[in-house]
Amino acid sequence: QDVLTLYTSQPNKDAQMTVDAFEAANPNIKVEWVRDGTTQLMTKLRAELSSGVVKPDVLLIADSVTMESMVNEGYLLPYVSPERDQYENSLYSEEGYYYGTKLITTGIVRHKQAPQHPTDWADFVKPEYKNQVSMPSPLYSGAALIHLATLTDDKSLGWDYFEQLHANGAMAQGGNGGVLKAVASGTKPYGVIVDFLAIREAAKGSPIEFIFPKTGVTMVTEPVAIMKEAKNKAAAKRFVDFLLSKEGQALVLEQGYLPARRDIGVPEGFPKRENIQLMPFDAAKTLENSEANKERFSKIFEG
Amino acid sequence: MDSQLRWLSIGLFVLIATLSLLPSLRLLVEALSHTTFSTSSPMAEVLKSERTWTALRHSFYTSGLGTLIAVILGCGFGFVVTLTNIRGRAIWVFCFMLPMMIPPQVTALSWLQLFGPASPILNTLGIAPALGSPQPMYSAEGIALLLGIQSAPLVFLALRTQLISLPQDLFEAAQLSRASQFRIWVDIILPLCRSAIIAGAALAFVSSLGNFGIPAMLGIPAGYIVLPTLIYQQMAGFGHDMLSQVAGLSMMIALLVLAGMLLQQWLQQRSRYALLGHTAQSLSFRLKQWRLPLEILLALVLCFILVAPLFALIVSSLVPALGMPLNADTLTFAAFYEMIGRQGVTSRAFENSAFLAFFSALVLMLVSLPLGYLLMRLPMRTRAVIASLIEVPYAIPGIVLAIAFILLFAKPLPFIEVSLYGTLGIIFLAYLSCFLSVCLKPVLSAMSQLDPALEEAAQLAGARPIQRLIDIILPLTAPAFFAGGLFVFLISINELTVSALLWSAGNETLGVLIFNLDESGDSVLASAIAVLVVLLVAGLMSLLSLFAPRLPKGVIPWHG
Amino acid sequence: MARLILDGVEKSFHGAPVVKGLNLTIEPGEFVALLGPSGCGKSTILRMLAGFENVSGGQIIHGDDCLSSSTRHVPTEERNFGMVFQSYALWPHMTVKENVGYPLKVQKTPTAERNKRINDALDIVQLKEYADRLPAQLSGGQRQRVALARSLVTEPDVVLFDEPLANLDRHLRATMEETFRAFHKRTGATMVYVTHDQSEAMSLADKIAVLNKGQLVQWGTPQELYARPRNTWLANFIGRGSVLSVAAVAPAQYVSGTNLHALIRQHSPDKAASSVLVRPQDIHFVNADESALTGSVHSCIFRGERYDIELTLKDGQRLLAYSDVPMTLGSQHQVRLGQAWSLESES
Amino acid sequence: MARLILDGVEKSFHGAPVVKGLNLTIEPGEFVALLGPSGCGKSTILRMLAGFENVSGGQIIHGDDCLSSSTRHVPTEERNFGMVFQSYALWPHMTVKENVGYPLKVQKTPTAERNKRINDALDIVQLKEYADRLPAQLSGGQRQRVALARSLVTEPDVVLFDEPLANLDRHLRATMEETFRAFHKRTGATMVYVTHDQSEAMSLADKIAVLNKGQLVQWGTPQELYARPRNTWLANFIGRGSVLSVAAVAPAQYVSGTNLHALIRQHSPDKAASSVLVRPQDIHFVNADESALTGSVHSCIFRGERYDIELTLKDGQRLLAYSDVPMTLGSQHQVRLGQAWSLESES
Ligand SMILES: Nc1ncnc2c1ncn2[C@@H]1O[C@H](COP(=O)(O)OP(=O)(O)OP(=O)(O)O)[C@@H](O)[C@H]1O
Ligand SMILES: Nc1ncnc2c1ncn2[C@@H]1O[C@H](COP(=O)(O)OP(=O)(O)OP(=O)(O)O)[C@@H](O)[C@H]1O
Ligand SMILES: [Mg+2]
Ligand SMILES: [Mg+2]
Repeated sequence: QDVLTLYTSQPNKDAQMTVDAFEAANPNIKVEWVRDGTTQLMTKLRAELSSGVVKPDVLLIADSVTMESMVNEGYLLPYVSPERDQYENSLYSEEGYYYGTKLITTGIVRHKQAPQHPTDWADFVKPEYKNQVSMPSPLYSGAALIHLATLTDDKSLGWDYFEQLHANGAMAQGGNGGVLKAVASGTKPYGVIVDFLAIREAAKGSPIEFIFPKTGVTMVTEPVAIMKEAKNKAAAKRFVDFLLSKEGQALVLEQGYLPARRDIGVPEGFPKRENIQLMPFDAAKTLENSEANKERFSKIFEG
Repeated sequence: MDSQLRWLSIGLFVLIATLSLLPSLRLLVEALSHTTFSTSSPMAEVLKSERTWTALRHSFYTSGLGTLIAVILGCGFGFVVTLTNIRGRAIWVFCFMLPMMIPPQVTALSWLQLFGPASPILNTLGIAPALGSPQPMYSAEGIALLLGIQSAPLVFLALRTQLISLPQDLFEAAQLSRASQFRIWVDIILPLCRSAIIAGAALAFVSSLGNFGIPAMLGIPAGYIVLPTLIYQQMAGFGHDMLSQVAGLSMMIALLVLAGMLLQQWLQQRSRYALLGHTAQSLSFRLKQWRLPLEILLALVLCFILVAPLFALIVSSLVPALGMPLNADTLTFAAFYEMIGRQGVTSRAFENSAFLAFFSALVLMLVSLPLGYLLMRLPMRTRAVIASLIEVPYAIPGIVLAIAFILLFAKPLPFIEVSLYGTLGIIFLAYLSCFLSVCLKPVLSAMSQLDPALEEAAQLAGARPIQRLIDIILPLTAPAFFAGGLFVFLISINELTVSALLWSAGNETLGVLIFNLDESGDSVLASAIAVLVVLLVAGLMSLLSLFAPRLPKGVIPWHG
Repeated sequence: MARLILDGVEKSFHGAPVVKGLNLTIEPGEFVALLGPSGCGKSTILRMLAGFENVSGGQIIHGDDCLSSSTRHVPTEERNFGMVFQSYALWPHMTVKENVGYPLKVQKTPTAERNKRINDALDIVQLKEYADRLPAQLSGGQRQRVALARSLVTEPDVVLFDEPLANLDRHLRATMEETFRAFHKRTGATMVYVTHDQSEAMSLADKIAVLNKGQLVQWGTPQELYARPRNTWLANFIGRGSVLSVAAVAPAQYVSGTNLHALIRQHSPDKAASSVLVRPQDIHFVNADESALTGSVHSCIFRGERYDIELTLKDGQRLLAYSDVPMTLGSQHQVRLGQAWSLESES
Repeated sequence: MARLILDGVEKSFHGAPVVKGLNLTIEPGEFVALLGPSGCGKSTILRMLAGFENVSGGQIIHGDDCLSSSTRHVPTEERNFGMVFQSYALWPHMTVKENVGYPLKVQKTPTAERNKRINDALDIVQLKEYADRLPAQLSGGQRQRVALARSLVTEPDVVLFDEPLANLDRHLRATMEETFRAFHKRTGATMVYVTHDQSEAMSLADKIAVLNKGQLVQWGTPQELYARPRNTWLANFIGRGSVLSVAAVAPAQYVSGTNLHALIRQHSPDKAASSVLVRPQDIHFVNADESALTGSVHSCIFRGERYDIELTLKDGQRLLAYSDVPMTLGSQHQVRLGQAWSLESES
């Protein structure tokens, strides 16, 4: 039996589901998987690589910027999947180093009892929101960094927006989980958060709701990639194909995420696909500017 | 030198070298790895960056203040509970040990809720702050407060071991001098306990330095960076020399530790005196009219540090989703069913963590006895150096220590070709490395106060070093020794940051389980597990009480 | 200054009685010694007086105040007592000077005055050069002297000494005894002194209480105790001497030498008998003489100024005598007894 | 059994010398006492013998082995020495029985044998009923006895006693002295005994070393020391007596009574003088007599069997005498001196 090693930052349950489905479809492959937060996982991976060991065959990790940096350092194996035609080309790397598997968008969340009803990013700099907004910090979260890069690239928002946010007392949390807690517990009634966290909790009964801003949401794509030194490249390719296949994408839908593939629907609680406005974003450029962006952000928020 | 002693020394030297020195050295190598003489090497970047120095300053401030709070809390509690005729002593002690088990995030959150705009209590009283009003907890002082509460039990236990061995006649002599009770505390008890308090404070300081959870929770929103959060920032970045930078930052922490240890040595140098005799009764103060007020004060403090967070934790484990109010309609045990009934990972994590915690405690207890004994025989200076080296792994953030272990053990071990990586073994080793100082500190401080004549008498009886250790030193320092083991157990049972990088499928720990659940939005499940952990630990602690009559006196802090 | 009364004081540890129904009235300013075998309860009595231990029964009264009873307990720091502990109880973190000066510091004595008194006290115990040492760096006797100095810097109403000179050599003891006398005269404090050295007790005390197994055996002046011990146990305990079994005689009286020899001759195991105490200085070696007693030397021990000679009489009883010259073991000698004191039989 | 040699042993603490160039040769099985004022280094010597302290100079040799020197140090547990500590050093976590039995346990003595020996030892020190107590529940003297019992259960080559009887009453002391003698006879061990009680030292020891400020002053049998002390310091230290300044006389010889009276009369402050030692038992009170000395009573202290009388002579010198009857202070009395010993002046 073949063994495939997967490093993923998917939540436990989802990862288990994915693996189970893949193993069911490929009974001769056994998947050993390691799950952790993106940061921890990347740190672990870097430490392993630094000591000259390549453990994983496949990575299924939060964002494309991270993947870009792996590409730059030559750790990834290009693979042209037959399924890629079904995807918009902004969702994968041209050479086939990585493929986005779902769309995790970042939007607005509010506590149901909060007085205001924000509809767009720009609302948060209004005086009614003073001291009441919470958001993930780009210094600690990759998704938030992409969010920052996207919004600062936007003509109407730009760095001014973040300066005003800070002046308006917006608070940067360590990650999306912190925002969720702050909003749900009412300590900060509004927040910036990834879609599925808020929508899932709301479905369970949490007193919050998710709002897709008018200007558009930013997004990460949880790309999948194969390590150059992978021991089991064949199985790894099968895995990539599986994730990108219709079957794999149906799984994504079932888990409550927006599938990357166009021809699959949207999960419950999401607006129609056409109504979700995606803001444009360039992974390579984001990577290039990441240090500068963080620097600037920390100047504003950490004084 | 006696041959037993020689072998003991060699063995322990090898042990310290592998456990403490090797990871630290590996990090140092990593920190310097890309060093060229240009200004752009990672280490230079770290040193050049203004933020490094800000974080260093902040770390020093929060840890220092946190230590102060821990000392005040731990000592206050220790004195009152150990020395006075307060009622229900066992229960107080028992409760005071538990805050260590509640994840600091929970404590912080529960306070934010208690004093925030949504506070049920304040709302009922009609004095809740307006929505969005600033939260004092999001500040350096807030961080320090929580750090202090977290490490107060460390000070408490270290102090307690000392207090129960103080001979009563020293206080009687002071009473005869007509010293008031207050003067007796200041002039006699405090100085006599100084060595233990310093040891406890050093532990609190070092553990605060390396703490990530609390500054992450309270410091990041306030834009207040400390070294561990700065390190985490580096990790979250995409830089290819991230490891070197992280290692470099950790070396800054190591530097802080060394500075702290120097201070500790300097302080302890002036407070090292063996107690003479040891045969007197141990002491106790009568409180009279102060007893009730004190009991109420203690209860209030416990409400804040234990009851409120525990209550919040329980509430959040009984609702279907985060943020829902708890009432008859929403009350559900679904989370518990889910975690106990369905997820095999839960029981595995419990097994793993219990195994790791138990054996780390056991092994470290076994090690710290001879190690402490040997250290006490070394010249002051050498001892200071070795003690600081042992301290480093505990002080650097767990995640960095884990990096060091990956760097060291990712490849199969040379010669035997066995790979520790991906097994529980590597987590176990990392725990040993990390918590050695935790176990050793109280033991060292207890040993320094032993009357040397007691060991000399055993020498005359013809007992060799190992036998003396077992027959004389061990029973006499047993409370310290068990306190050390208890620390290790309590800290490692829900340890997160080390195991976060080192775990692998099948080798989950409780900390990792809670963290993963929490991070993927299942905070209700996470709370349920946290509640189970507290229950487990409370259960184990009560179980230990059953053995108390068979153990040396004073070994189980919450007994008698 | 006030009278100190122990009224039926009892003490037990875990139910085992250690002090039993002790009645003592100590006049203000009296110097009292407690004598008794090891473990008889002397230290316990001092600890009750100082207030470290509760009484299990009875009461301790000082002047008009009840210090301890089953319902009342005045804490030590309100009693104004001083004490030298058998275990010294020096504070290991303070230098000799600080140890000695602590009671003064607590009483907020001005620094100049304080230093003077510390110096004086250290002078008395001959430890001036050791003022800045820690107790751990002192010899046993030096530690004891620090404890002594500490008890002498203040002026308590009652001073309790628990074997304060046990670790000092004879000359230092003599000096210390002098110091105690001077201190007593100067302050007029009531002193309670525990010692196992009878000659110390005899020379210092106005009155002596002899205890055995927690009970008072006799209470009187040193001369009374030495000359007229009540029973055989006390006769054996106080001073040196031999208790001889002789023919029946009224108790509590002196028996002259001639009568004594007669009583010894009349004594036989099957007749009623009495005990008499013969002090060794009343035994004189004589040349062969009809009426003298014959004994063989059982042991001969050098004691410096003289030899202790233990003689075995014909009927097997032992007799302690002094001699200026050594005597060979087993040799026969004749002795005459000068006088003896007849005892109550031990109750 | 082997000879124990201290060869130029030195010890200093932080540069301050405490024992200086000590030479002693102790024959196998000898019973040696160390005498000296408090703080003179006695305990330090024992601690060096036991191996707890390194020597700063010189060496300690036992038989053919060098135990301690600047380059060598045999650890205590390999020396087979026994010791009674001045501070007892009882293990607080062990009962009396366990404390006493520990040396046997270490030597893996079989349990039955062990219990027997523990019982015997406890019997000797009269602590059988206390076998299961913890040291904290004992009186001072009882603790000391436990320490004694512990040192007597095994059969070490050398036993070191550091004031082993300081806290015991006189009768217990006598019993213990007997025990030491018996133990010594039975085991033939070399014994080194530190005490401040001279009569104890004199009666127990074969040889006595008198120390002062870390230096050996005299080394000889008890009789030698008492009868022929070398210098004035020693004369003052050993035994009781008065050192008188008299007209010049050859040192180290006995001066008869008549000569002595002449020397006293000839003495005047501006002439060369010698010191002589007069023991109190050599002073006799006489009725008025031409040649007798006149003194006025300076102090009169009751000591049980007799009174210590201190007389002031006409030229202001003090003389210690014994009397069976008390004398009023200041009254004039005539005395004759029996003999005296002339001393070297103190170097
Ligand atoms: N650890 C130490 N550091 C410095 N000086 C010390 C130390 N131990 C002892 N001394 C000094 O050494 C001298 C000799 O001490 P030692 O204990 O041998 O005296 P000793 O003859 O036993 O006196 P005692 O009869 O009072 O017990 C003393 O003056 C003492 O102060
Ligand atoms: N804490 C205690 N628990 C039980 N028994 C005790 C305790 N303290 C003392 N004793 C016992 O009480 C008795 C009297 O003790 P105490 O210390 O008063 O004797 P002492 O007369 O001072 O004797 P010594 O001359 O030996 O010091 C002893 O038999 C002792 O064993
Ligand atoms: Mg006593
Ligand atoms: Mg001594």
